[in-house]
Formats: sequence, C-alpha cells, structure tokens
Amino acid sequence: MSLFPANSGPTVRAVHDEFHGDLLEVSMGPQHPSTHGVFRMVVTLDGEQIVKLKPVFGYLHRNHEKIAENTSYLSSMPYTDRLDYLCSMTTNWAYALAVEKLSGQAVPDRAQYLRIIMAELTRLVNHSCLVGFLFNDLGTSFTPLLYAFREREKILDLFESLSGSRMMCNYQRFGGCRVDPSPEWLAAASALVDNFPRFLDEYETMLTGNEILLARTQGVGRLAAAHAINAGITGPVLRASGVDYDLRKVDGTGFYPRFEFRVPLGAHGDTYDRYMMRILEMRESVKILQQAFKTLPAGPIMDPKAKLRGFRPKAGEAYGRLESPKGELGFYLISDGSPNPWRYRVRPPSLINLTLLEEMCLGHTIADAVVILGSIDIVLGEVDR
Amino acid sequence: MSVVATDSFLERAPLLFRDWIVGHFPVALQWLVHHLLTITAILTVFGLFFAFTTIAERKLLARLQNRLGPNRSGLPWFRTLKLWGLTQPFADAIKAITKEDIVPAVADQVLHFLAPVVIVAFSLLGFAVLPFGRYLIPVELDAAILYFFAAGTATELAIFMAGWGSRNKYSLLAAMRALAQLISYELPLILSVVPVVLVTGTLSTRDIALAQGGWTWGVLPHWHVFTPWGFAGFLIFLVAALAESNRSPFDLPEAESELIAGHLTEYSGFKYALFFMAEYFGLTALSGLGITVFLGGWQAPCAFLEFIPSWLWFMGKLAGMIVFFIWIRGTLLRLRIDQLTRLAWQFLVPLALLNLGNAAFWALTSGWTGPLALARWAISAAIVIVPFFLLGRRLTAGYAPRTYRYAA
Amino acid sequence: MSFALLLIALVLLGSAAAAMLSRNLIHSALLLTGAWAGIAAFYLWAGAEFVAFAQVLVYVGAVSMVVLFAVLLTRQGATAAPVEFDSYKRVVGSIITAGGVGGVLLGAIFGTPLDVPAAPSPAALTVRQLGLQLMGPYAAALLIVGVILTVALLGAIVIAAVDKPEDPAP
Amino acid sequence: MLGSGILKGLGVTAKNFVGSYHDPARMVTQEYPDTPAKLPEAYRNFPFLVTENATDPMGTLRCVACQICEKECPPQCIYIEKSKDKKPDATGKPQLYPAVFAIDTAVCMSCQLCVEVCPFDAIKMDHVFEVAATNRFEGLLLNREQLAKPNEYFHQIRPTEAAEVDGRLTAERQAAAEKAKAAAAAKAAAPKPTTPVAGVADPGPASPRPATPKPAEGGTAP
Repeated sequence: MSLFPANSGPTVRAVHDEFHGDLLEVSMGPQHPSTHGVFRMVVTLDGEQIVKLKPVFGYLHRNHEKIAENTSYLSSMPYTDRLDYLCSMTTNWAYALAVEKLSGQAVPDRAQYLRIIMAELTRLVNHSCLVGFLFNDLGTSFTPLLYAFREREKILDLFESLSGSRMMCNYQRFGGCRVDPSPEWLAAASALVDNFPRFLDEYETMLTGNEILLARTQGVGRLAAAHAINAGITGPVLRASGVDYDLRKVDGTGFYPRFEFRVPLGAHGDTYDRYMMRILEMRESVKILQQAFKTLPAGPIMDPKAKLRGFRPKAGEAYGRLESPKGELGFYLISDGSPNPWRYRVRPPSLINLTLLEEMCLGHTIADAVVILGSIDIVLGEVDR
Repeated sequence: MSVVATDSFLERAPLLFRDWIVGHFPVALQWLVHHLLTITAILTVFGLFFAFTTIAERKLLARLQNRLGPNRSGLPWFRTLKLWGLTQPFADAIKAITKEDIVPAVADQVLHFLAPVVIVAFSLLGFAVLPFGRYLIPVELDAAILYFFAAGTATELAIFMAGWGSRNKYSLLAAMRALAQLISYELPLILSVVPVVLVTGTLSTRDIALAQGGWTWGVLPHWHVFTPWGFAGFLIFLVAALAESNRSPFDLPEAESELIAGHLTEYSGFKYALFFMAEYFGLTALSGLGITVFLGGWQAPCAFLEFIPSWLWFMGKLAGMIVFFIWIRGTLLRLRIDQLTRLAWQFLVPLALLNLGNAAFWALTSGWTGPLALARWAISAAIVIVPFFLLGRRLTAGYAPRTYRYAA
Repeated sequence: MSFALLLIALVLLGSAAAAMLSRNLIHSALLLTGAWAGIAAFYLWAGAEFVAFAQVLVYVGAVSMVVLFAVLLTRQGATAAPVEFDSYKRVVGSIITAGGVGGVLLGAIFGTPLDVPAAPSPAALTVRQLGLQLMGPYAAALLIVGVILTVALLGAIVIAAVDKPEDPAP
Repeated sequence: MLGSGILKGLGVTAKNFVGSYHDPARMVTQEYPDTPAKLPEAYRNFPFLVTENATDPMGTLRCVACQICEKECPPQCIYIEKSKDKKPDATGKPQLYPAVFAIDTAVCMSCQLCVEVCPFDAIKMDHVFEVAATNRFEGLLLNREQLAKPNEYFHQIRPTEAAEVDGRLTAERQAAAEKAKAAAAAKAAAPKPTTPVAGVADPGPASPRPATPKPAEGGTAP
C-alpha cells in the first residue's frame, strides 16, 4: 500500500448524519486566484472533500454569437481573437475555415503552410502557458509559470512583429492570410523553434520527476475514456484518457497530412497524464514547425479572387472545425445570402471540456479541484462567449 | 579550545556597549535597563533582519524566476539614488501602516484583533534563548530547548484565532489546516532535536553550541550536522521547520491558489503586516535554533577563521538558512493536506524515532577508536539511510514518471 | 513576589471562570487555554521551570488543539442551545461531585501547615538532575506511565481507524 | 529515490538564478520607462489620420469621408460627418472631406480593419500606447484634430509601409496629371464647355467608390 494512496474516484459519503457534522458550501469565484478568470464553482465540502460541485459561468458573456449575426463576415474576425484570447491564431483559422467552406473559397499553398506554422506556434504558446498556470495552481511561487511565460513571450513577440499585436492577432482572412512574413521573421521563428526543446528539457528536469508533483497529480481527477467520449470532450483532455482522436489526423485539416507527427496518448486519464499530454504535444509541434519552415513554398498568401468587403456567400450552411490547442474548435454558419451570417455558432472546446468537471472532482479535496480545473485548460472568453 | 582570538574587542563589543549604557543609570535601575536593552537590541536587529529578509526574498525569488525584482524605491528627495531598491521594506511598512484596517462586520471582533498581536508576541519569544554569539545569549535557561518549543506553540493557536475569528469560509478551512499541521509537525520537530539533547546531555542552548566547538586538523568542525544522526536530524528538522513556519511547500493554511489567502483573507493593512512579520520571525527563530543545534551555533567552520566575531558567524549562517528557504520556496509545489500529515506521521516520525536510537548508539560507542570508529560511522549511517530508502519507497509507491505511447 | 502571584491567580481564575460562563464554545476553549497558560506561569513563579515549559508545550500547544478540533467537529447547532436542567438526578449528582472535589481540596489546603518557617529551599533542580531522578529512582513509575500512554494511544488508533475498502490497484 | 526529483528541481532553479546574471536569453526583462519599449514596425494601436502637410493638417487630410471604415468598424467606434464642400485630395481631385471625424478609443479594439478597408490610405495604425486621460468620456474620444498626424510621422513609425504607400500615391498623381494633361489636350482639340475636369466623384452622398483600385491586402500583399 502506498502512503499517499491514490484517490479512487468518487467515494462520496451518502449519509450526512449527526456524527459526521455539517457540510460546508464554498463559493469559489468569480473572484478567486485559481479559477482562470471569472469562473465560479459552488463547492460543497465535507471537511476538505468535495461532495458536490456546481460550475457557474457566464460572467464574461459578451453576446459574441448574436453580434456576429449582425455584422459582416469580416467584422467578426477581430472578435474571434477574443474568444480564446491565448490562441487567437487558431480561432481566426477556424472561423476562416468555416467561411471558406461556406463560400467555396480556395486557399493558396503558402497560406496553408503559414496557417499551420501559426497554429503550431499557438499550440506552444497555449500549452506552455497552461503548464505554467497548472503549477501555479499546484502551489509553486510562480517559478514555472514565469519560465513558461519567458518562452511564450518570445513567440508573442514574433506574433507582434508579424501581425501587429501580441495576442489579438487578427491574422487570418477568408482565402489566405493577412501578412506575408519576411525571411528575417521566418529565420527568427525557426531559430526559436529549434531552441524550444531546450526549454522543454529544462522544464521537465525541474518538474516532471518531482515527487510532490507526482503525488499531487497522479490518480487525481481521473476521467474514463467512455465517459469522456460520451460528454463530447476533445483535445488533450480526451487523449489523456487514451482515446486517439486528433482532428489534425482525423480530418486532415489544411495541409496537416503533409507533415510527420505523432499523437501522444495517455493511459490513466488523470491530471498527470493531461499535463504530460501538453508537454509531449509541444515536442510534436516543434517537429511540425521544423518541417514547415523547411518546406514552406513561395507564392501568394491570398487567393486573388478573395474579396475583403462586400462578401456575400450564397445561401447554405457550413461547419468548419480544427484541432485548437484546447480541443475541437468549430464554427457553424448558416448564410441566407446576405452580408451577415444568418446563424453563427461556436463550438468552444473549453466549455465542453468543462462539463465533466464535477465528475472529475468528486471525492477529491478542494486543493485537487483547483488543479483539475487547471488541467482541463479553460479560457473564460471562450466558455462564456 | 583556543583562546587566541575569542576574546577580541569585536567579540565583546556588543556587551561592552551595553555595559557602557547601563553604567549611566542608578544601580537600582540597572537590572531593568539591562533587560530592556537586550529586548531593544533583539527587536531592532531582528526587526531590521525581517525587513531585509522580505526584500531579499523578493529579489532572490525574482532572480530564480529570471526577473529583476524590486529595484525602484530609493530615498525621498534623492531621485537619482536608487540603492538597488533596498529601501523597499520601509516603503512597504509605510504603506501597511497607512492602509485602511478592515474588520468584517460579522467577524469575532476580539479574536480578529487578538490574533495578530498574539502571533507576533509569541513568535518573538523564541529569540530569548538563542545564543547569538559566544557571550551573547539574552536569557540563559537550563531548559532552553523546551522553552523554545513551548513559546512556538502559540503561533498556530493564533492562526486558528485569525481563521475562526474572520468568519470566512476560506479562513475557517485554513484554521483547520493550521491545527492539523501543528499537531503533525510539532512531534517530528521536537524529535529531530532530541538526539542532540541525548548526545550532549543538556537542554541548554549555550551548552549545545559549546559542545560543537573544536576542529579536527583545524578545518573539520565538530558540528552535529557532520555526523550521520546529526545529518538525518537536520534534514528532519528542516522539513518540520518549513511546516511549522508555514513556508512553501507546506504553506497550506494560506494556500494562495486554493484558499485565496487562508487565514489572512480578511486582514488588511498593518494587521496583515503583523502576520507577515510573525511568519518571518518564526522562520528566523527556527533557523536560529537549527543553527545552534546542528550547525555549530556561533562556532567558526575553521580554526583560522575564528578571528571573525562569533555573532557574525551566527548571522551569516542565519542568512544562509534563509536563502536556502527562499530557494526551496522558489522551486517546490505545495503538498495536499492529507499528504502533509502522512508525510509527518508515516515518514518523519518513524525516521526521527529511529534517529533517536541512532544517537543513543552513537553516545554509547563514543569510546570506539581506530577501525572501530569507521564501523561506528558505517553502522550509524546505515541506521538512517536504510529506513530512509525503505520508507521513501513506501511513500512514493505507485508514483513514478510515466512513459507514453503514441497513436499509430 | 506575592504581587506577581496575585496577578497570576487573577488571570488564571478569571480566565477559568470566563471559560465556564462563556456561551461561545470557541471562546471557552481559548480561555481554557489561557487558564492553562496561567498554570504554567504559576509553575514558573514557583521556580519549576521544566514543568512550566512542559505545561505550555503539552497543554497550550497540543491539548488545546485537540479541544478546538473537537469543538469544530461537533455540530455548530449545539452551541446555540441553552443548557437546561435535565433532571434533579443530574443536579444532585453534580452537587455531590463538586462538593466532594471541593472538600478534598479544602481539606488539603487547611491540612497544609502554612506557617512553618521557610525551610532552606533546596537549590532548584536542574534538568539534568531531574532526568537522573526520573531515570534512576523513579524509572518504574516512568515506565508504567509510558506503557499506559502507549496503550491509550493504540486504543485511540483502534477507535479512530475506519474500515476502508482497499483501493483497487491503479 | 525519494528527493531526487526535488534536488533536480533545485538544480534547475539554481541554474536559472545564475543565468539571470549573465544570460540575456534568461533575463529578458526590459526596464520599460527607463529603456523605451522597442516596437516592431507592424505594431498597431489605435488609428490616426494621415495628413499630407504638417502646417495645414485639416486642409490636407487624405480622408475623403467615404465612411467605409465607419461601416466596417466592428465595435462601431468611428463617427464621420461629411463636409458640404469639396477640397482637392492627394491626387488633386476635388473630394469631400470629414467635417467631423471622431474615434472613441475607449471602444476601439485596434483590430486594423479600418486600415485594411480604406481605399485612400487615409487612416493608419499608430504606435502610441501610452494613452491616459483624466476623463474617460471626452478624454478618450479623439476628434479629427487629435487624430491627424503628418505623413512624416507615418514614415517615422512604419518606414516600409509608408514608402510603399507614397510610391503608389506618386504613381497615381502622375497618372492623374497625365490624364489631366491628355484631357486638357483633348479639350484643346475639341472644346466642350460643360465637362468638368478630371472625373469628379458622383455627387450623391451614398456609395463613394474608390477612385483607384487597391489590392485588398493592405500594404504588404504581393
């Protein structure tokens, strides 16, 4: 028997009798250091053990979908930056993908490559940020977070020098990309990507073998594969449970089939697996990026037939999805031939991955709930829209 | 022991200064002035030490995290003089004093007020028995070690008062955690010191420091930490001291990411600063005890370095301990409450008990010389290392870094 | 000297009385801790350093925690309920108990010859002598106490241990 | 062994501690107010209006009040009122100009769509990010006097893009001049007294069409 016995999932006391005392209901959030924004968990505690957890969100609701239905297709593009504000490149791409599907717009090769480069850089940004925050939730004094931010900032500097903004890139357009990176930019990005594994190695040396990390995360917040599939969970959270489902492979979004990369799979579906999925995916992203920088073709980055303004797709519907760093990000659009979408709907991975939070947290302590939430990787801009 | 440099002027300077001041007072009042001066000296020295510990912590943590740390605050009216931000603690103090003191309407007013007072008062008591130098010991008590631990127990009581008195759910959880933590770690903390008491045969801090004097070949100090049982005891002491002073990775009562600020959630302004102060006083006092008991107290590490006054050695070691604690804080994660108590009861306490036996063995075999001395070392080392491995393996059973498969 | 004793006695008895009278269980527990600290101060006054520190360490440090834990873990509703006379049996019982204890104490107090000339007080025992005494003449008593405490500890573990289904292997 | 992972972690932080003193790749902090932030050329924050002549900013705004940016602005932070009269624009054609041009920077999200859709290169993204005001309503509502900045400033903050824009405008001016010359020659050849010079824009208030087609891609598209 281990001295730190792994929690065996929901072992919730059914009876709250006189001998066991009262339950304590704590409203964690919306102002709480570890709810990653204005998220709230109404937690019912038995001592420190969670017997009930109710997620409450909507504090950051901005009416994104309705606004998008009342503005032109192009005007929604900057708003998609604000959905998952850590990964504006992929949200831009997913939206552009949906619109391109709707209007049958072609995308030139170079733009396809650039999109993959940006998406994988975004994955590095998101995952390094996530593991940093996860360790903050685990109680480090910001050290891993700041190491991660140091590397993330270098990528954000690249984004800034390319698109003008660190996080609100507004980079993709229907039929291509907005700006063509200069050779110097590509060289700088390539050098950064080549150096990135050194950061990962150091990070792993620092933390992956740490006994406290192992004890705090292994066996915590288990998620069974069948359960995850039923709930529609996607992305690294699903793959940590051992389900081989990566839209880059399944759909072959864009030019992904041209690249060699592997999809890491977890076996236990616990917090440690979810953490390791991110680390391993970052290593795969580095591989994709290195291939992309080597094989980036010359050519236009915009389809010459693309229209910036006065864009009226013919009536119809389209669903564009791709593997965002957090999971399946989809945009569903219905056009009635007018300049505005008739219906605009986002499938945010953060929200759908959040649905099983209670199941993952039951039976664990309040300290674990924070860590489990951190390992799901939510961004409230995307959850609340 | 060499008497060469030990009675230098510098060595006696603080005492001479005190006697000079005391001499100005009438004889009837001299004892009072004597004690008041001692108290003032401790408050001043460790007040300043606390102030600069905060800035050192912020700067060192910043450097560990590849930041610069606070470097802006200089002096009023001298805008160009930045002083590397060393005046930051004074700016912080002014800020803390001038901030509004908020007391929740439903809080238990008495306990809410009393908690910071009690915690600072009790965290200062421990300094009374620490030998800061060869001649610098505020109060010579026969049962000094016992006194030290007795003085420290009330701090967690104060944390409980703060947590319960705030009428805040996070504070209450923190109070429960503080209680559990105290009960768990008081034992290994005391048990880690008992072997030293056993070997030196005294509870007096002065005698324990004296017992570690002398050097082999003039360079190898006879500190307790350089014996197998002493090393093990020191490690246990370090872990327990971290837990007792609520430092990372055992900062559960104020676990920022879980309980916002734990028992400090409802405190603001100067009361918050008092808690902060007490935490550092407690840490400093415990470090001082660790130095006295394991690291040779005020003794110099080499014979030829004895010309440096003993109190400087003590303060130097103290600074080293604090830096080590900051380094730990910059690296480690927080344990969970059940793991915390398990670590104490199922790892530290058995190890400390075994170490007690180890010290008894060491005391009994003090006559072994020649090859037997080597055997003594080997046996003593084995007594701690083997259980360490076995208990450690049990502790981490089921936890290991994993290898992952990739989708085909 | 006697002024200090008076002060200690006032604090001790005051906090003990307040602990009894307080309606707030947590306040009672903390005041009780204060009373224990007062006892320690009394020991200190009497010159029994070692006992005083042990008193603080054990009572203020540990027993108070256990009391507080017990208070926190019992239902909060109970604190509000007024204490009522359940039955006359209980009243009679409490009077008999209180009277008995009081009688014994009073007997002891009045039985002590207070006006004996102060004998040349023996030099305060050093901790070392105390230890030697405990290990020498009183070793048997120490051993018995130790065994009793160990048994009590084991009993507590047995009572507290909850049958928990063994976790399935991960 | 228990503790080995912790020791490794301590080693890494120690390495970073030492590295922060000599390794610029680790110590990335810039002491911002002392060392001014280095902005990349593409950096964008709040739009400004380009004027040709710094001495007469309101008279030489490139903006012709076509209101495309107002329509396309996602948070609707631009407000334009057209002028009643006309002034010659960058290429010498008489054009309307904005009598009122206001941007509420409290609402603006610096998305650059106004820049992308502007057919006259009249509105560009600024590099100013230290914006503070004492009043959050009027203080952050910038009018055209506050928004107007000379072309030299544009060259200063975005040399590449400004050079490209200037090149294109010069070419347009030459073309317009040649066209005017040709028209004048044609006029000289066959005088028609009622034709206005050089194709004035449609006087109707709606649908101001761009005078010259421009690639959809802002400045840098191929």
